[in-house]
Amino acid sequence: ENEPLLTEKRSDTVEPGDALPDDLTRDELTLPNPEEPELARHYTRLSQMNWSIESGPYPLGSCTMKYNPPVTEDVAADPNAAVHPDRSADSIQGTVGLLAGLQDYLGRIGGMDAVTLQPPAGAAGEFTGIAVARAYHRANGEDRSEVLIPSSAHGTNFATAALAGYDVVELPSGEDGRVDMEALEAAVSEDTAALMLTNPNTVGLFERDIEAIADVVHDAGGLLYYDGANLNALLGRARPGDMGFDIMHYNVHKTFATPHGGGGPGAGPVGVTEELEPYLPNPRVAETGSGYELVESEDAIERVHGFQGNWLVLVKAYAYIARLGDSGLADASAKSVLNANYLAGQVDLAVPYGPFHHEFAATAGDAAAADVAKRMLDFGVHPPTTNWPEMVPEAMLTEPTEIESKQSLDDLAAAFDAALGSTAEERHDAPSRTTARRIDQTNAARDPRLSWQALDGE
Amino acid sequence: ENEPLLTEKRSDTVEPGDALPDDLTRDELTLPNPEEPELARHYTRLSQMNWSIESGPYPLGSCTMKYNPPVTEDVAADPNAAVHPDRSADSIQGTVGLLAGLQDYLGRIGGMDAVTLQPPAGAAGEFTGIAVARAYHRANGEDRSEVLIPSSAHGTNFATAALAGYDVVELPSGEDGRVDMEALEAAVSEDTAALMLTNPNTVGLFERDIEAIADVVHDAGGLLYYDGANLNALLGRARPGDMGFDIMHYNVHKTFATPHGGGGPGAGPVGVTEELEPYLPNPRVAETGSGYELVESEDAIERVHGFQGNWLVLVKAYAYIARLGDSGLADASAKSVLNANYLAGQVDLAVPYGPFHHEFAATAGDAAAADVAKRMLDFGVHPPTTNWPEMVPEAMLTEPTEIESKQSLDDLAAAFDAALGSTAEERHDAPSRTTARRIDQTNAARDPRLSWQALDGE
Amino acid sequence: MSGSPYAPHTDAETAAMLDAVGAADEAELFDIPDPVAFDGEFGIESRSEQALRRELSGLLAENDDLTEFLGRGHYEHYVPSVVDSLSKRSEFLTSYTQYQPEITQGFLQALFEYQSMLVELTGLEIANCSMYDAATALGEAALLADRVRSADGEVVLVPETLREGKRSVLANYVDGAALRVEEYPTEEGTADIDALDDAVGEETVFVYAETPTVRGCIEPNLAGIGEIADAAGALFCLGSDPVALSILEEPASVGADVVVGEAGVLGLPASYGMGLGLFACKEEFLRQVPGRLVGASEDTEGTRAYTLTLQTREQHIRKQRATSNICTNQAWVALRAAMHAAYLGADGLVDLAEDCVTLAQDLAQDIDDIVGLRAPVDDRHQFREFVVGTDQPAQAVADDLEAEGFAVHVIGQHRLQVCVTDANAHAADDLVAAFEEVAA
Amino acid sequence: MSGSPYAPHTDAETAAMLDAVGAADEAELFDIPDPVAFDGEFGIESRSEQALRRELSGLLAENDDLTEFLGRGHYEHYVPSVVDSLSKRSEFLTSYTQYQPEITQGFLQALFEYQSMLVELTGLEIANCSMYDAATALGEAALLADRVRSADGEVVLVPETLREGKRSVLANYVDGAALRVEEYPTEEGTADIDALDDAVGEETVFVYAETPTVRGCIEPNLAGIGEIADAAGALFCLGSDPVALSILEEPASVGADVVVGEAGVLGLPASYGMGLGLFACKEEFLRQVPGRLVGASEDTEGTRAYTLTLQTREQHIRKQRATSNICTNQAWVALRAAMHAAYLGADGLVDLAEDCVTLAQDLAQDIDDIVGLRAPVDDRHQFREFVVGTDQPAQAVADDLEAEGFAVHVIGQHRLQVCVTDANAHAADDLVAAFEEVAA
Repeated sequence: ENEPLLTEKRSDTVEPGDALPDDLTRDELTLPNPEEPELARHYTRLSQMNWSIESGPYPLGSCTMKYNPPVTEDVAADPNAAVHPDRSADSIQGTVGLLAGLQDYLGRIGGMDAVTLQPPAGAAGEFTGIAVARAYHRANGEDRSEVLIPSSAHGTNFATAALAGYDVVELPSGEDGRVDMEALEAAVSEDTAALMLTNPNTVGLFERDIEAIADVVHDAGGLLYYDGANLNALLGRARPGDMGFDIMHYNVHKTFATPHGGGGPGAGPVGVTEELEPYLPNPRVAETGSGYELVESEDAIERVHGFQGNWLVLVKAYAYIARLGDSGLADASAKSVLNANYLAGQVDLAVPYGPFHHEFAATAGDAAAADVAKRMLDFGVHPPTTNWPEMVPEAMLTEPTEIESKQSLDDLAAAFDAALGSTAEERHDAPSRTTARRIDQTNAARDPRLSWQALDGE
Repeated sequence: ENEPLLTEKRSDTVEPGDALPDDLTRDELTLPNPEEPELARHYTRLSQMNWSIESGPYPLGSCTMKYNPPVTEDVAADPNAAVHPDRSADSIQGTVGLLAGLQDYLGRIGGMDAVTLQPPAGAAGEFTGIAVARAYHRANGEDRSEVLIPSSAHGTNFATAALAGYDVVELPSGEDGRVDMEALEAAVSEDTAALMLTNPNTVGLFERDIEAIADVVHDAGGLLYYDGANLNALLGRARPGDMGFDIMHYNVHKTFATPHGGGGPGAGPVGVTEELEPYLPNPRVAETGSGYELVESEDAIERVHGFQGNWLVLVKAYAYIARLGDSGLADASAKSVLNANYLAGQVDLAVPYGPFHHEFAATAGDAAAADVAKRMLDFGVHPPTTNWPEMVPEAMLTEPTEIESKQSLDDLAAAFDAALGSTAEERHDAPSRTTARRIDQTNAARDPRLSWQALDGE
Repeated sequence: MSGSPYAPHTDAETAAMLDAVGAADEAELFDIPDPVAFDGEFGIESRSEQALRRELSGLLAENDDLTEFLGRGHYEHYVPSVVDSLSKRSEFLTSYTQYQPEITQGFLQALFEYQSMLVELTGLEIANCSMYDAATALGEAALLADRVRSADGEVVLVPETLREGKRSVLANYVDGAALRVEEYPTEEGTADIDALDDAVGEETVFVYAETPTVRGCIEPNLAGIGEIADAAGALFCLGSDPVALSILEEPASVGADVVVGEAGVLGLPASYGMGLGLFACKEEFLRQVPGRLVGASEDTEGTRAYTLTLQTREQHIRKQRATSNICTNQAWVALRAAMHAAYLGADGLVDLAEDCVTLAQDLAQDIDDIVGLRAPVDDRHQFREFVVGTDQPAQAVADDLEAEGFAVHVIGQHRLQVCVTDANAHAADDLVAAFEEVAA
Repeated sequence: MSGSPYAPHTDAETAAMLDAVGAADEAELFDIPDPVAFDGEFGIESRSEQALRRELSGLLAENDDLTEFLGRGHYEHYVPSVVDSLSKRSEFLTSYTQYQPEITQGFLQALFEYQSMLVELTGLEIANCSMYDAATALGEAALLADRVRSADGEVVLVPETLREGKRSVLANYVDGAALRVEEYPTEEGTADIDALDDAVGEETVFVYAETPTVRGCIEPNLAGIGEIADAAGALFCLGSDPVALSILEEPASVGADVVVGEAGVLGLPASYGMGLGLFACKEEFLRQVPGRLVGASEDTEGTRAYTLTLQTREQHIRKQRATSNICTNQAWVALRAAMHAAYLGADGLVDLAEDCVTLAQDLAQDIDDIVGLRAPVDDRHQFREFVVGTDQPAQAVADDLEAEGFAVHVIGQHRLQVCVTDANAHAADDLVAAFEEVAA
């Protein structure tokens, strides 16, 4: 049964009092006013209408939906973590010490020389990284205008390059699903500011030619940017810094399992080589003889967050990394790759590209991937990412992550196969066992009703 | 869909290592071994199959299911609250200070001179109180053998009296639903140790003759015991101590809204008059000039808990009382009585006895109360207590408490009426929209399977 | 805030509701004679949520921050975060007894699993949903003996070292049944078997022993105690806890008829003695078990489902003939204990239990190496804790340790007791250093 | 622990799975050329959960326990416990973007309600699900201006007092669009209207003003700023927050085209600058809005349902022609803000906002009464915070206050700034006493 909107329960209209003169104040304010027990019931009901990683498998490709250990919540809830960003570094050595520790950990994990923790999400990390590249080229007196991006890349890469003022040059994938070296060589020029690359790429393939790719880009004076979305596949097995990448971002809410309920918050720290360190945004944390301080660089790019980023997320990322350590991180990668390979072998779906790592892009073949996904909902699992990347027709990009057990993967495979084994009509009418049946997307966009005010009279 | 048992997921069998010689150790141990993500999913699913006060109305008569404010959880989670019971009082002045404060508050609320916080539940409070009465009579050289209890009383009263070694003398109710004075006078004798009374009684009626009742019992040398189950009806309006009660227990998990998930923990502090204070169990908390200390009485009864009772519950009770204060406590009672009266007027059910206070005992008439209750489940509410007290045929003892809004009560009334308006067959087949359909109680008792070990081979 | 923050009535709603019931105000609804009416002035001030939290965190901060090496019946093991986050889900935390099993399958199944784990740990067929704590479970066990033993005896035998809190609760419980508590001698912290044999007689209905004992000693001859009890027709009740039982002899295999103890060693942090009474027994006592029992059954569609069962034993049905007066129990704590046990699994529990042996052994050795101290005093295998002999007066040593930031038990003029688990093991070396400072 | 504690594989399962995929070990599944392979040695030690908590609580305890009177863009209001307990329910906390709306109606509805509350507070028709913080929302607003204004201008005008963090983020965001940030003068902490009028020209595409400003001053002439912007064909962007907007003039009524700001004043405790970017705008910009939008629709049974909509604006579909590169956002913080707002209700929000005025007024008065201090320095109504003039060097006064346990801002040689809300009001008298100690 549906839960009414808060405003359909009880609202109040009040006028401001006399703390301020009338000409500075609004006339009135109308908002819902549930008392606490009703508030609790409202959100409890809403929560029960929401899938989560604690509901069951959540194999959204490229999203790395891992179990979020509650211990990291407890660490972040420490009253001493609740400080204002304008505190002097001297008076919050715990906070800046933790940030210094996380910078250090991330540097080791990525093989990077320096890290900023400021970017509040992966896309913000991309923007930071490309802005660093821009500053680097400008400092060299170069006005490069292009960023190269494989067609299979995340949409954020393209949008980020555009946001930073670059023209996007899209690279077609080779037949093997990887970067086409010839196309790359043809595209690279003195206008190339950077190549943005995901590795393993978005169909899970390791770019085996990475050294050659780096050489091509570097030889043209460009920089190599690593999109950290798929880093969970490589922990302890390979490091972007060792592959020749100059800049990378980390999606700590993916790789390091910080909860990002409903779509965020995340954090997108950026690591760079020593050469690029001066361009990272101010301030950064540095260790001195007597403690930790905030330091600034004259050559730094402008900021990407009003303060120091998503602090509470960073605390949780630190806690996760420290909980796992070397062996835990390497095992996470190993099991995420094993799980993807095992699951792919259990489902009746073709997987055009391989060998893949932590995720695989299956094709639904004659079936509509989106419909298969809707039908999977009826079998009590969350479906994979559908219809992306476009190089795979009716793609079902599946990333089970390391947290699923063999039994869970077998159940998930059964859900895949049951959905595929359904008739096209059953799939088209799916889902039928969910809180809501299939939702009309077309009408939602054609007649946008984006607030309860817009529902008046319905 | 059902959730498998933990043991149906994964179990391990292990043997002890060599920390101890073999003759001191068991051969092996077999237990479920879900890893943390699976553990989280298991209990998340189980929780979603469980009604709670945050799910909706929970009008279980005599249970006082109130909203449990999360702020009291936060207070009790204070790391400083986590201390061992053998700490010296000097070193835990915070803990004993809080207990002293709660003793004081409870004394004021009940009109009692002294309070022990040791009893870990209401029934334990009853046992404490009756043991105090026993000690008092013994100290007076009297060997009284009977405890008088109205037939409408909670089962715990009878069981408690028996546990303390007393013969139970059951008092029939008068036609008006209250204590029958003539029956009382006939029953009282020099064997009377105590009369246990609930006020308002279990059909919500205030015992208007309470002063006369007290006189009759006291004149016979007996003591008057107050069962605090229904104290929520009287906060700020009347106090047991003022009515002539000598001993009372408080159900802090009811009246003071401490969560008692699944059936406990609660706490059942006991208040007594000055005369009886020496008999309260050791130790108690007392304020001295310089702080708080634990004190002992030579005449104290034996203990009712191995340590100091359910500390975490007591912290939450203190927090709840302090949050509400005088006006909040009085309002809680006022609204609980208003809600019961309003709801009774909205449902198509006869209520034989009145004027009632915080709860009313409606009769389902020709319908089976238990079946009406099962049918109510289909309308998304928790039904009332059924078939008790026995003085009302097909009783539906309903206690909405103060936390329900008018809208919520209207919805609840609609569920009552819809269930009553169903056919007998619909009621008999109910519920149909719940996690489980009607459960076979007879077979559960005839063929008890009380562990997963007992399910082997099923 | 002039009323309850948890009563949602607007003034308009209150007015409408009063109108519906035909009352001018709420006071009119109260049928209280004037002489016993109260004016509502408790003198308790209402605090805002924020002020409340500040006030109580300030009050609790008056507890000295000592590292506790305390046990003797209340033990702390590290409780993982996930137990907190799951057990505090409101569907669990704010529910009540499962009077309507069709909408409370979740808690019922969790309690069924809790019972099952105790069945595995004890080897006995029946475990109930919980008693209040180890002491009240012991009291209930003695009363069970009184009900099930045909013998005409009135003596309940316990070790002389039994913790006073338990002895006292037991005495209170058996008073009404006209039983009496007597003690049998101990030696090296465990039962003196010969003396026990002498103490047991025709009048004995119940023999209680613990392993580990209150001094942390593992009882070496449980089977012998069981035989003595059995020969006398007395019920043999064993006290232990789920961590210890993970490696110690299975109670069923040594003849225990009932197992009681503190199950809150799992799931509960240090909580000033709050507990969870473990109660398990042989199947033959099924109809005499105190407390709640969850059983498996089926619903009308034949699907497995759970329900409270055998309620005819209970007070709300059987009244004065009930097997106990217990009603509200420790169900939510049992849920936490089950979660904690499942988190650990068999291997985690066995590891934890073995740590309880080795940590105590190592710490005792370190303390024994200090001049002026001897540990363990008892010639037994120790579990979690042990007795320390001191040349200096024990109270003075303990006071000095407290000044150094440590709490230990004083149990005699020259006797301390020290408890070490995974919860405080990180500070064991610091404790040893403090002992070295103060013991000389 | 030798592997991840969150990878559930037993050795037997791992073996079976490897067998199924035809690999001898996991390493075989990695297609990584040797030259770029890594040996796995980060040098990061794995901690047990317990050790981790002890270590990090120890580390964070190195933060000095100061009572903060700090604001300037990051504000703390007391967040009720119920917001924590509800928002941390795992179904909310551990979910992700609602790609499958049929099983994520709960979060979608909560975000729809969040959007609706901002619509009410701003009077504008559209609010998105969140940006990262106030600064990035400002940057996005300037880029929206660039997209929707046909004018050929390249200047983005902001007050000279704008917090540096915001100015810098804005400059970063507009760099790629070849816009530049210029400042207009202020007077008494708010816009100098005449100077602003002079500063605005044909090249201006965007005028930004705040109320309250970073100095806590309530802008007295918002409508005038709106008119100046409008006359120049520039977009008028107002910066504020949901608490202030509860009583201040409705942005729509003063001509605001876009409202940005920090919505994390609700729902978030002090969190070292972590925020929640408020973004609302007129309906005419609907197809140019950055970020996620939840809309109402119907399912096949005609029941109202919610879904992410107008996704063709977004990066995962529109790529380099998207309205923003944002993907992961602050949805869970928005959930908390919505919960907090609903908890307060209109009356609670208005009360809180009025407290922000009167608390600041009273504290400024008390400080002004101290010899050597003047407050507020600006001749404006203040909200939450105000500037203090000091005879002594401001840094020295602040250092002395820190020694007394208080943190305030130093914003000039003889200028401090002080922020007071419900979260620290209980300590305001103590702060005044400390000022008296140190200001002389």
